Amino acid sequence: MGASTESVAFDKPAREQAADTFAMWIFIGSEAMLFGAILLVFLIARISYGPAFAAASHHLSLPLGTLNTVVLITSSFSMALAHLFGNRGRWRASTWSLAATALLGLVFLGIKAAEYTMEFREGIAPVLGVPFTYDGPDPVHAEFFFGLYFAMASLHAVHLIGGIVVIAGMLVMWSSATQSSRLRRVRAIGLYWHFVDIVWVFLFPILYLINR
Amino acid sequence: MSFGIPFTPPEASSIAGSVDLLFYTLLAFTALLGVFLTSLVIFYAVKYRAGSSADRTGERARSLPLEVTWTVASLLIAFVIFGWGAALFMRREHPPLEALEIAGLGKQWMWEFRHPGGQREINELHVPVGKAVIVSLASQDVIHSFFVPAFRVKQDAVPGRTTHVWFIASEPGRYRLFCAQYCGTQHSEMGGFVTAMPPEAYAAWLGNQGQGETLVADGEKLFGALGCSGCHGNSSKVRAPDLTGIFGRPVALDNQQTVIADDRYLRDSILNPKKEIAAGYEPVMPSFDGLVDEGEMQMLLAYLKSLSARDTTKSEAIH
Amino acid sequence: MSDIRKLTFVYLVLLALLALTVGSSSFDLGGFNSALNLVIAAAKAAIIATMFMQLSSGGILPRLAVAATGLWLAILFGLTLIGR
Amino acid sequence: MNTEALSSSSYLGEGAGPAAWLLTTDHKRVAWLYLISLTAFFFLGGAMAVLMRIELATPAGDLVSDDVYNRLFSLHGIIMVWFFLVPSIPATLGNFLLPLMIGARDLAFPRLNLASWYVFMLGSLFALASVVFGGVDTGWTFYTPLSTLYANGFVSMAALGVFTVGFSTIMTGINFIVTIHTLRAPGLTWFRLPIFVWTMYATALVMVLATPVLAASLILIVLERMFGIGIFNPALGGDPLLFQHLFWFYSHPAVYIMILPGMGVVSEVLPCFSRRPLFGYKAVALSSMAIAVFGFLVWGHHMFVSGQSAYAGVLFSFLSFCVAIPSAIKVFNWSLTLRKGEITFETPMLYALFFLALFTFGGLAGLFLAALAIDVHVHDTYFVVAHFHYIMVGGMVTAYMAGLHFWWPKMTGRMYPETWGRIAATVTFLGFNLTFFPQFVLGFLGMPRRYHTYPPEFQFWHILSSAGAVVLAIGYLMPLFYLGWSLFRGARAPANPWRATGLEWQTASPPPPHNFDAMPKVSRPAYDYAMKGLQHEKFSPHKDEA
Ligand code: HEA
Ligand code: HEA
Ligand code: HEC
Ligand code: CUA
Ligand SMILES: [Cu+2]
Repeated sequence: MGASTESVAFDKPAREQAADTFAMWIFIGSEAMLFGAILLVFLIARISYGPAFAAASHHLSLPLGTLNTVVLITSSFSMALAHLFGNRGRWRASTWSLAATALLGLVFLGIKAAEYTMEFREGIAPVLGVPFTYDGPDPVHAEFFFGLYFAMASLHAVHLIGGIVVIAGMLVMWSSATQSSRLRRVRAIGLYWHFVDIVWVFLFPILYLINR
Repeated sequence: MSFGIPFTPPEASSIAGSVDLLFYTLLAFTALLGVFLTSLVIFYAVKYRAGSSADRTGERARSLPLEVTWTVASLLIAFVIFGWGAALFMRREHPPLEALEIAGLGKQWMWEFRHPGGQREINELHVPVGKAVIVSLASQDVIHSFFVPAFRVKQDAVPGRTTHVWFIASEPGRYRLFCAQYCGTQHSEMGGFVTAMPPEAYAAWLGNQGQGETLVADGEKLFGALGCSGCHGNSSKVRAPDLTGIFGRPVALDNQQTVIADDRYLRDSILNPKKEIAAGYEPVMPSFDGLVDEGEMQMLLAYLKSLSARDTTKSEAIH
Repeated sequence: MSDIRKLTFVYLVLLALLALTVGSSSFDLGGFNSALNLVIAAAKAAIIATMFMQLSSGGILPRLAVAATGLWLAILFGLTLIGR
Repeated sequence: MNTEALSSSSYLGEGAGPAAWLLTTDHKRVAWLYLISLTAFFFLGGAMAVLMRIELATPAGDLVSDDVYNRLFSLHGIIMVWFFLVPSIPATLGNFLLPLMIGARDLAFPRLNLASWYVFMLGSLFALASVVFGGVDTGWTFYTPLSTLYANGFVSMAALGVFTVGFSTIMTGINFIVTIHTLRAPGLTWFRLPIFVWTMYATALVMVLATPVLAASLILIVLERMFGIGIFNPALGGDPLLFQHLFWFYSHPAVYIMILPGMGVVSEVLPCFSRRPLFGYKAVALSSMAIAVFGFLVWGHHMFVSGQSAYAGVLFSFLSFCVAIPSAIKVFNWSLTLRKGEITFETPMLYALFFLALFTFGGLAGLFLAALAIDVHVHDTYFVVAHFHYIMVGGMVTAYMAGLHFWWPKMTGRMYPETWGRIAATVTFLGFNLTFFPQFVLGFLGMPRRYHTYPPEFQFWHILSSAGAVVLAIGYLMPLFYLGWSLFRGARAPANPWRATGLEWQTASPPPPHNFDAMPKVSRPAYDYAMKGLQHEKFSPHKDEA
């Protein structure tokens, strides 16, 4: 039996690799349905309450949102590099790229937290017991917008946290893993990370850029 | 013969007969097909049981002509049933022009009805036989469903919108009214009776109910009390559209679109006026969301409808 | 190291597209703002999928998964919007 | 007493003790973990059903209060659908058989497989824990705004439990799809696959693409309850019907998760006991895929009177009739498989024949529901309850019993007692019809579902139904006992007791840890029952060819 397959089911590492990739893509498809359903809810609300949503959208911080998009795209870039270096056997470079990816993920979360705090101060965050204060037009539907914004951004953040935890776990067990299993893991987490990036690529214009 | 055991529900509305005809036809078809398939399987099971001397030569693992035949046959039959059911269903969309409109309000856990003359009933509904009745349904809280088995009608009452159901009772009698959509603890107690009575008896019954304010009159009062007339009235300083004849009329919106002013539009105009702005006006109308409850909404809608010229376009606007 | 250069180029293209979306939002194009935003987002997603996630060289199976997802999302959106 | 230790060459002998089972990654052992937990859930849900039926024997609400009754049917539905029927055949028989049937050593991701069971247990026990606090009273459908604003039960807990179980379903689905694509034995082309594998593939597809939408709708419910976001609340701008769209986008395809595997089992059993190839193999295989795909287009038929646009109703009705065609094709093909066979009537065959009858009747009742004008009358009545129990209990549970008896020798290495099996199958069939046929009449009469009390004129039919439930309970309790008995005392099973053609029968009963001593090669179509030599139990059709 091939020493380098992780599952007893496979003989050849190449086949196992193809299976891994395929599985990740199916998982991503599944996740896309999850986000898709919530986007659909947003879309319908947006069709019904366009002006209120546009006005509310202006209360989000465009500079911070843009900055965060840059951070996330950069993290995807460094994730792609980690994979590339791993493929070449340059494990030091790969490790650093991975660490950078996770770090950029943390930066993203930090900025997001700053945004949340600002919004909380403004009184538009749907936190238990805190009254909603908003001076724009149609506060009822603006509140709806902020609710959906927090739901979608937080769901995305939860995915990001998951990714960071997995990368951290990988790095902790890095030295004990064989090269082929390292590569296998980098490939899998890479696909996931890029997908989470793609989600944000859609969320950003949808939430921040309504009729600016 | 049936020993008091019911097998079929009473047929007491103009459509009950046609729905039953479809039901019984489909029943006959499925029973025939079911019996045929069952007998076929039993026949094979007996004839080809292990050890029997039946002839087994010439067996085949597939037969394209046969497979195509049953596929096409099933499709055709399916289309016929579909078409029949859909045609009957679309009648729901086209109530007769001359109809009596009763407001029905579902709340946990009772039905409240108001006749055009203002008479109120709880868990009882009196209707005349032979005259079309439209029940416009709203809900105060969760989704309920207006269900009269003897009439073969059912319609959910959904919070936040107005739905309609119509029927013509054909037999005088007392029929069960149910709430068919699960709505919480006392869902099974939410119901009562619909009493169908000859028109004269209905008129007499109405008379005996005491002359309450009509729905329209209540609506008119609200129209004043809520300040609507302050803007929409003749002497107003704010420039707001004249609402005479609004119901069923096409309205030009400021985004170049045109919509028919149906129940949905009126409701949205009151609760969410920013959504569709009438062309040529400033979006200054405040939202009355939270200020009018479902019952009051029904009064306002009744009043706005009463401002219509005559009921000519009504049937298109209702659905 | 042409691969690294390729990835860097892709990265810069993504940033340029981001600048384009943000920039375009300061002009009032009527309903086209949203359309443009979505087109750019789709372009970014496609670039990430093909270049970073190597969808184009991963064999037929991953593409099958993506195609299926696209079809099913279309069903979800299409029939729900019709049903309302 | 012949309880000598099973030879260590069997997967059962590979280390005993709780740890060896709870940490196993062998798909055959994971299948057992699922089998045991699912059996417990089935009887739990069944016990609730029996309580409801006793309550409904009289029109008044005398046994339990309305609140308790509502909690009973809600939990009955939740348990039976998500904690029993959705995972039933895929996670037990599917887990056990899929690798065996395609000649693989295990599923593609053995650890993911074990993880799916833990996630399943975590979610289901979490949801059940809500009972301790007071239960849920929303029905299994969680309709808004009842579930978000008015229900006083522990809705968030139950919803999160179901949400978690959904992940386990997705894990299983991914594992199956990848396994079928990448691990088929040499020579095992797509059109040589047993139909059971095809149906597992179709089921997995639905699991992967539909479950996340359920997850989304449950998340939204929890958010609305906890943070007051008005997603489904019209007063805050939300739309209660939107929830129904999302819910049924999942739940209609999910009913095919709950029937396709049963169709797969029956497609194995009928040819085997008729000694005939499956009639129209390709049509049956492809119609499974057609059901999986077209099943996603019809969800609006649950909402004909909900206030969705009438034209959408017409469209959804039309598509519902279209999705019935592949099922029709299957029914005809199964029936014709019997023709010119050498039929014997062992327990699995009896169950399979009962499946055929009950599924057909339940499916035909589906045609009534899909016909718009009729559905207006029978929607949310016992007609619907009868329809889905005919398919889910009469169809799927019966198929599950067929499969369990069919592969019991393979799974345990023991035979079950044949006479008891036949008696149980017959009792179930009779009890089933007595329970659920009267509900068709009740529904047509207008008896609404989810009613704790009801008008007295309906009582006659309710009494029949309640009496049937008792018979049915006996029918299901019998296998519990004799199968349990046979685990220890049953006669030893040979490798291929039914002289069947599938690859799973070419290895020992019970199979060795990695399934096959020598990796099989396949050179024949499935169900090649005309093959010479199959009459002998030792014969193995795939080994003699190079
Ligand atoms: C395993 C589960 C399962 C399956 C397989 C099905 C299969 C079908 N179902 Fe059912 N259904 C449910 C489970 C299932 N259903 C549940 C749980 C509910 C209620 C949920 C709730 O509200 O709680 C429900 C509710 C439900 C409704 C909504 C009723 C209402 O609430 O008002 C409708 C309406 O169209 C419907 C239709 C159908 C149809 C057309 C099929 C078809 O796929 C059936 C196809 C099969 C056949 C047709 C039989 C074989 C064919 C022949 C013998 C040939 C003849 C055929 C032709 C001429 C076409 N179902
Ligand atoms: C998916 C699978 C499934 C299965 C297998 C069943 C099985 C059964 N169901 Fe259920 N049912 C549903 C799914 C299922 N049901 C769903 C989804 C609903 C809708 C819920 C809702 O409205 O939200 C429903 C609703 C429902 C109702 C309607 C309630 C109402 O609307 O008011 C009724 C009423 O008769 C009923 C009865 C039964 C019966 C008698 C069985 C029998 O087949 C059960 C047989 C099993 C047994 C009888 C177990 C035997 C064991 C014992 C009795 C021993 C007890 C053991 C211990 C205490 C350890 N079910
Ligand atoms: C502050 C002034 C004001 C008040 C108070 C007011 N409205 Fe209006 N209303 C308007 C204006 C201005 C418009 C046109 C712009 C728009 O469509 O929003 C309008 C539009 C409408 C329309 C849509 C008419 C059309 O031609 O499209 C309806 C219906 C309506 N109002 C009903 C009401 C009712 C009922 C009330 C009281 C409960 C009310 N309004 C209170 C100013 C007012
Ligand atoms: Cu109101 Cu049920
Ligand atoms: Cu359905």
